[in-house]
Amino acid sequence: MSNRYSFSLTTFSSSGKLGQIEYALAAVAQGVTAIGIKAANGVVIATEKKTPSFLVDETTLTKVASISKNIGMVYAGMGPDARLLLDKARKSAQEYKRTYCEEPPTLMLVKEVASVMQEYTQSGGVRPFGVSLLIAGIDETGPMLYQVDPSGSYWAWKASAIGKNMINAKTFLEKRYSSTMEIEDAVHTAILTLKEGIEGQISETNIEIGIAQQIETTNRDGELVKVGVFRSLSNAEIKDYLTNIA
Amino acid sequence: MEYNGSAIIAMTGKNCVAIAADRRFGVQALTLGMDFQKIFRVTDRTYIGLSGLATDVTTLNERFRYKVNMYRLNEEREIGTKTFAHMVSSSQYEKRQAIPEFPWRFGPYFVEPVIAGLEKDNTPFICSMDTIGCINYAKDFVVAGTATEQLYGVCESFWEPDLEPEDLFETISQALLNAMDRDALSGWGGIVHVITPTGVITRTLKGRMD
Amino acid sequence: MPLDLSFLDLKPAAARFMPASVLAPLDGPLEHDAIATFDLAPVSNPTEFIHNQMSKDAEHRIHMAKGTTTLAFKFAKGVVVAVDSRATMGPYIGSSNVKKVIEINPFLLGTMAGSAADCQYWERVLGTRARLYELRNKERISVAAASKLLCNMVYGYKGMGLSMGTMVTGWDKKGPGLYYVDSDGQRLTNHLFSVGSGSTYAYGVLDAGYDYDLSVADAIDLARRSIFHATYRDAYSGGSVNVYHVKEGGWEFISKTDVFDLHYEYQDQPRPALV
Amino acid sequence: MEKAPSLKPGEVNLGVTNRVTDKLTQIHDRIFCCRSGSAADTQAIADIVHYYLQVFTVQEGQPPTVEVAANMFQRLVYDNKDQLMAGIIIGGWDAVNGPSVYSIPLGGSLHRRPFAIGGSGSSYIYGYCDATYKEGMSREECIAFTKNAVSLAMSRDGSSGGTIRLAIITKDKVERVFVPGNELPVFYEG
Amino acid sequence: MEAFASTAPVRVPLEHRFSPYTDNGGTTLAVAGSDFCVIAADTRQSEGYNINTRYSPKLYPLSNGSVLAIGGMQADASTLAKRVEQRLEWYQFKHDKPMNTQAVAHMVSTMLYGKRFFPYFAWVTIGGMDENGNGCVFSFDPVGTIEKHLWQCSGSSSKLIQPFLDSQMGHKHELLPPGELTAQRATLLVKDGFTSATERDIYTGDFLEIYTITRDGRTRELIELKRD
Amino acid sequence: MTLAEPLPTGGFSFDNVARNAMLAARGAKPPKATSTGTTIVGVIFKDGVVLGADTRATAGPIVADKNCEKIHYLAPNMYCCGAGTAADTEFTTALISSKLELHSLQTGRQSRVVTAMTMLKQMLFRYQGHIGAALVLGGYDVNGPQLYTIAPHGSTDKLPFVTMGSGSLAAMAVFEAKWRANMTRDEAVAIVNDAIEAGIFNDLGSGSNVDVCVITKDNVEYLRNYNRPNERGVKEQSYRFPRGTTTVMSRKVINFVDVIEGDAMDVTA
Repeated sequence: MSNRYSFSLTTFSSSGKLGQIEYALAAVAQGVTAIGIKAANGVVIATEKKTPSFLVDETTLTKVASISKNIGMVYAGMGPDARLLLDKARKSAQEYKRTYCEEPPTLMLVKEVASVMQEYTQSGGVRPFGVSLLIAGIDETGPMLYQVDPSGSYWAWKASAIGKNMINAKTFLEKRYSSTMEIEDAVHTAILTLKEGIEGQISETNIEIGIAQQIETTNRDGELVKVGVFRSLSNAEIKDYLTNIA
Repeated sequence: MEYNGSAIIAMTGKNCVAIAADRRFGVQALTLGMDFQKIFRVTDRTYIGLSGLATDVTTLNERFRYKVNMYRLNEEREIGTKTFAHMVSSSQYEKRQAIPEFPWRFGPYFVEPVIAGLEKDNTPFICSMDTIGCINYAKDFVVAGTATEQLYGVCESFWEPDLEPEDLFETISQALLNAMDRDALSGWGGIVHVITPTGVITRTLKGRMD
Repeated sequence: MPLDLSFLDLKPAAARFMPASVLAPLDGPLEHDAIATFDLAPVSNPTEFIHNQMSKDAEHRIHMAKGTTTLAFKFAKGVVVAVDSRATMGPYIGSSNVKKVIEINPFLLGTMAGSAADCQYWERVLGTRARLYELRNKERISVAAASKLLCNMVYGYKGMGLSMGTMVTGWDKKGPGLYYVDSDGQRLTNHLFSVGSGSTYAYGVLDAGYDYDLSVADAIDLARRSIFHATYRDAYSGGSVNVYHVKEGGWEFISKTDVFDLHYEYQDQPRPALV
Repeated sequence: MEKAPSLKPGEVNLGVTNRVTDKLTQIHDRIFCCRSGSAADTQAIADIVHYYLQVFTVQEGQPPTVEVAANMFQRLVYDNKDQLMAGIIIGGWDAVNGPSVYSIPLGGSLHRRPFAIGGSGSSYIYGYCDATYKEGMSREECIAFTKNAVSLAMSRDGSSGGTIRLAIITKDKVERVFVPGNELPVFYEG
Repeated sequence: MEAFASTAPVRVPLEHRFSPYTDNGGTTLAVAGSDFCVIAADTRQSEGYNINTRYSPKLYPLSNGSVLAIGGMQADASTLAKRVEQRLEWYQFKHDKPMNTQAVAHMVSTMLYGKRFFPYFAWVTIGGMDENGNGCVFSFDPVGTIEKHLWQCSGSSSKLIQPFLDSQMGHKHELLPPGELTAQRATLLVKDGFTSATERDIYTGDFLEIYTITRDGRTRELIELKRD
Repeated sequence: MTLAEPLPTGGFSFDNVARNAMLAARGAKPPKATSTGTTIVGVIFKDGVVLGADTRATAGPIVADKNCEKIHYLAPNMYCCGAGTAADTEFTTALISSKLELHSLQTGRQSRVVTAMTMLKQMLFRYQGHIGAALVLGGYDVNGPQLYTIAPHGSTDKLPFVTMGSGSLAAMAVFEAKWRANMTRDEAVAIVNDAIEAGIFNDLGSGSNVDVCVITKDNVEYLRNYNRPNERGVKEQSYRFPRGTTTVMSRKVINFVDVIEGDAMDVTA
């Protein structure tokens, strides 16, 4: 495959493709599987947590991360690349908040991240990001799940999977998905999907789950208001789900 | 503030808000125009009144319209009244900023904005700001311009909660007209917009022309 | 050492600051405060003190009522005087009903521009002086003499911050008289004057319509229109237009019209022909 | 508002007065400074020196001498003298010089001193300090000297007052002494 | 609190400029009707952000039945009030009758102008009954400009209350005819004017003192305002 | 967000500086910024920190806002009272809050109060007092309850009870008289309330209501308008005008229609 287009990022091949982006997608395809499901009242993102050796302290690894109060993400592909994007996403969320005094809508944040990723497909001296992201958020338009790819393209999904086992996972999700599914069901479905592809026994230590949903809280004036919140589930919570399934 | 002169009020009513302004354009004592626009439509349900230096009033209106249009294109939705207020506030404070090397150099716009509108659920929202963007939220009324003290006095007496759109119009109009009569730099007629969930009623008032 | 009890004196101790020229002709048996002996601030430079105190950035600024349009003109049938009625303190309108024509006596009128207190006070003194003149000389004081008296009185305080721009009008044996007197000590006579912040606007209308042979009705209308247009453009003029007509038998108060109504009245009238 | 006699026998003894604030700032294990002038300026400088000294310790593998700290202060004050209002006294113990006291007045010069005083009340106690200070004072003498000096300054200076804080810095430890308002040494108060 | 200036080792010499004035805040108000006069003032006396006292009357009932209201600097106000009352007494002794309100007003005007070059820092209003038994109100600027009114408000809240009175007494912008003004309604307007001003003006508050003057004499009322 | 913010913003803008200098020379007075005359206080008690503030904002002698919020959110475990130029306290705390949120997302831990204090003091010092924010910072972190004051020039103090703003002396008088070490929550709230009330009633720059915020380990009680000692009484009469009172010269009505997708952009001049 080493033809003269493959090293130049900004040059199309004669077949109209950008080689580096294809390779970046290949890097994603080798990444650890992550899935996302949009439920009627929230979104779930989940991933397998795979360590190269059992000697690694897996409690220090996290793939599900929150970007702002109401938005979180998970990635498949190269961890360091994802961290840079996470950092930029968080900063841009804060900037939005400082301008409008409200949490950014999921779509705006996705656009922001996607534009960063796109920039790296067209600039000199850089390479595309070796990650795909699943971004889950909840705002006034309701729960949303987006997938962003190295090319900078993004789509909203009802359910999606990225990484090594994505084809099987998607097939599984296509069978199980229902649009009336509530958040609890979605978590179960996510766990089952991961379970399909996982090597060895599934446990709270080798998967991660994040959910975005609305919760009720009182504001400063004492009124009851609903706010969208994204949070990662604790090991204990995951364990509960696992016992329910088993 | 006193270079051009102005008087602006916003008031809440029952599921409605009203915003009113005088119509004078003057340079210090000299009155140049009697139909100067100080209140601008932001969206169907949000209006902004800009009091202060006339050149800044015009400039800022254009800037805000640009920003609101960009917001609409980017976010594929209309900006909410409160969100718009925060956008105005951060734009104003930006000019207050100074770089550490020259901390004494500040360059705010000489404009005090007043914002009135209905939120998505039709709750009234009004607020005013100082020139560097400090928002003053109020449940009753806000004022700005050279006649602020006069307006505070009359509004504090006239305003009452849950006025219907027609009553709100009378209250805000009387407040504006009587306050302007005690301010040399504002007046020459008034304009009132009453924003309700179904539409906006705009009326011009007969006022003193001196 | 004896105690200094001078502060108990009825007459303020500062009488020595009174210019001699003012005191001299009137050292009569008048009530103590009726003729002024002015207190001065106990500082080395009282003039500077009062200037500072009234300046824009004084901490406790003493605001005096100001801002005006006044006019008067001589014509075949006497003198027409017209004034607005607004008093402002900064941008605040202190009053919309100020009487800016001061009725000195049945034959003399003075107008008010600048500091209201200065005009009111000195024209009241002028009234006294005119009356004394009449008693001493068995005839009415002429407008020329009255205006000269006023001019001399305020000239004595030149530089002390008095602010007065007034027109003294009346009817004496030479016919109608019209003099402009101000606190700088200026005294002029002419057919037509307008004084105050809105005077430029009034001059425009006045000059365009003025004719020595105007009828009384037209003269009054011209005066009223001139003041109206000044109130329209000048932020510091407004309220009502007061019009007086000075004629052989003394002055006559003609009208007081709110410019609120005038505006809508004039608005519907056809504009005058240009040629 | 404060003044601080600092002296150098076998130990260094720093004292300051203030209604409540602690103006004795520790910038290293055995190095303290007393700040006078703009609180904001002196706090900022002390923060910077504190940071420098930590980096110094790591890079050099040994604690800084008081002289090093004093020179860092001096450099900061001198280089920024048109923007700062800071008078600083540095005192401490190190293995090279033992106890030492430095004074940096407003312009940014540096002076090593057997004792140093500064702040608005210091002019009242130059005489006392000159008359009373002697070489080789004992620990107790030193504490008494410092307390008396600070106390005397407080009673004359309207903007010094309240309490005294002392730090006794020796090779082995730093001891902080707090003298509340009702336990100050009392002198003639006519 | 560690303030910037207080720790300064060097003191910058302060420039002392002679200022004989201070503004003690507060508001006075008077309303005249066909057979009454209501005159009112708050009683807060302040300086800067401090309240010197919550009860320092700005109304001075005069021996002739009128009421003198003076805002501005309290020291000037009390001096002026004392001088006015003294002159009223002399007048009584000399003429064997009380001075009428109109005459008091003109006298006050000349007294103020007498200090044209070292003015009293005072806003003066006089309320009373005229010879015909009608209420009358006179107001003055610090150097003695005299003006007769039907209603007038001076002092720190004048800008707040005056347009309210213009509306409720003048009815300039109303198509519908106004009702007759009674002393009772005037008092209500005064109270609402002051409670509204107290909301927004930091120098007005504590108590509201009201004198109602009619042909039958003078009554006094004291009501509480907010104290913040 | 860069996309949503297409006008050049990055950093600071001096566009108006020269223009404003010219205006000042021509007699235009620079406008007054809203300031908070303010009484703000903080006190440490047995289990945490209590912060308190009045709710008056003034522009000169006029009350611009009767019920403003002066206790600003910084992080889930810390709040900050602001006195001085209102916009400055508002935006300074918002900026630091933003930085703290990023900091805590990046470190995965709760922020420490001393971190916030350092960020604030460094920012204010950099601006040499030109940002007029005087702050009382309180919070609870791994080291327990913390309380600081930060003056506009960037100097800080760490004390068990503090007051700031124009009413600080009135409030401090209460603290000096009533403060004790190791108070209970209720005692602390009570003296904070008293201190703020002292400011409200004795300092003209402070007024209206008492806001209180109690921060303990893992909990924050934001007691907005904890005490309302200055409710306005009922007016003597209503000033509602009959319909038709005001003379109208012209009248125009815009009725909203239900917009189906894609509202047209406003392109009017």
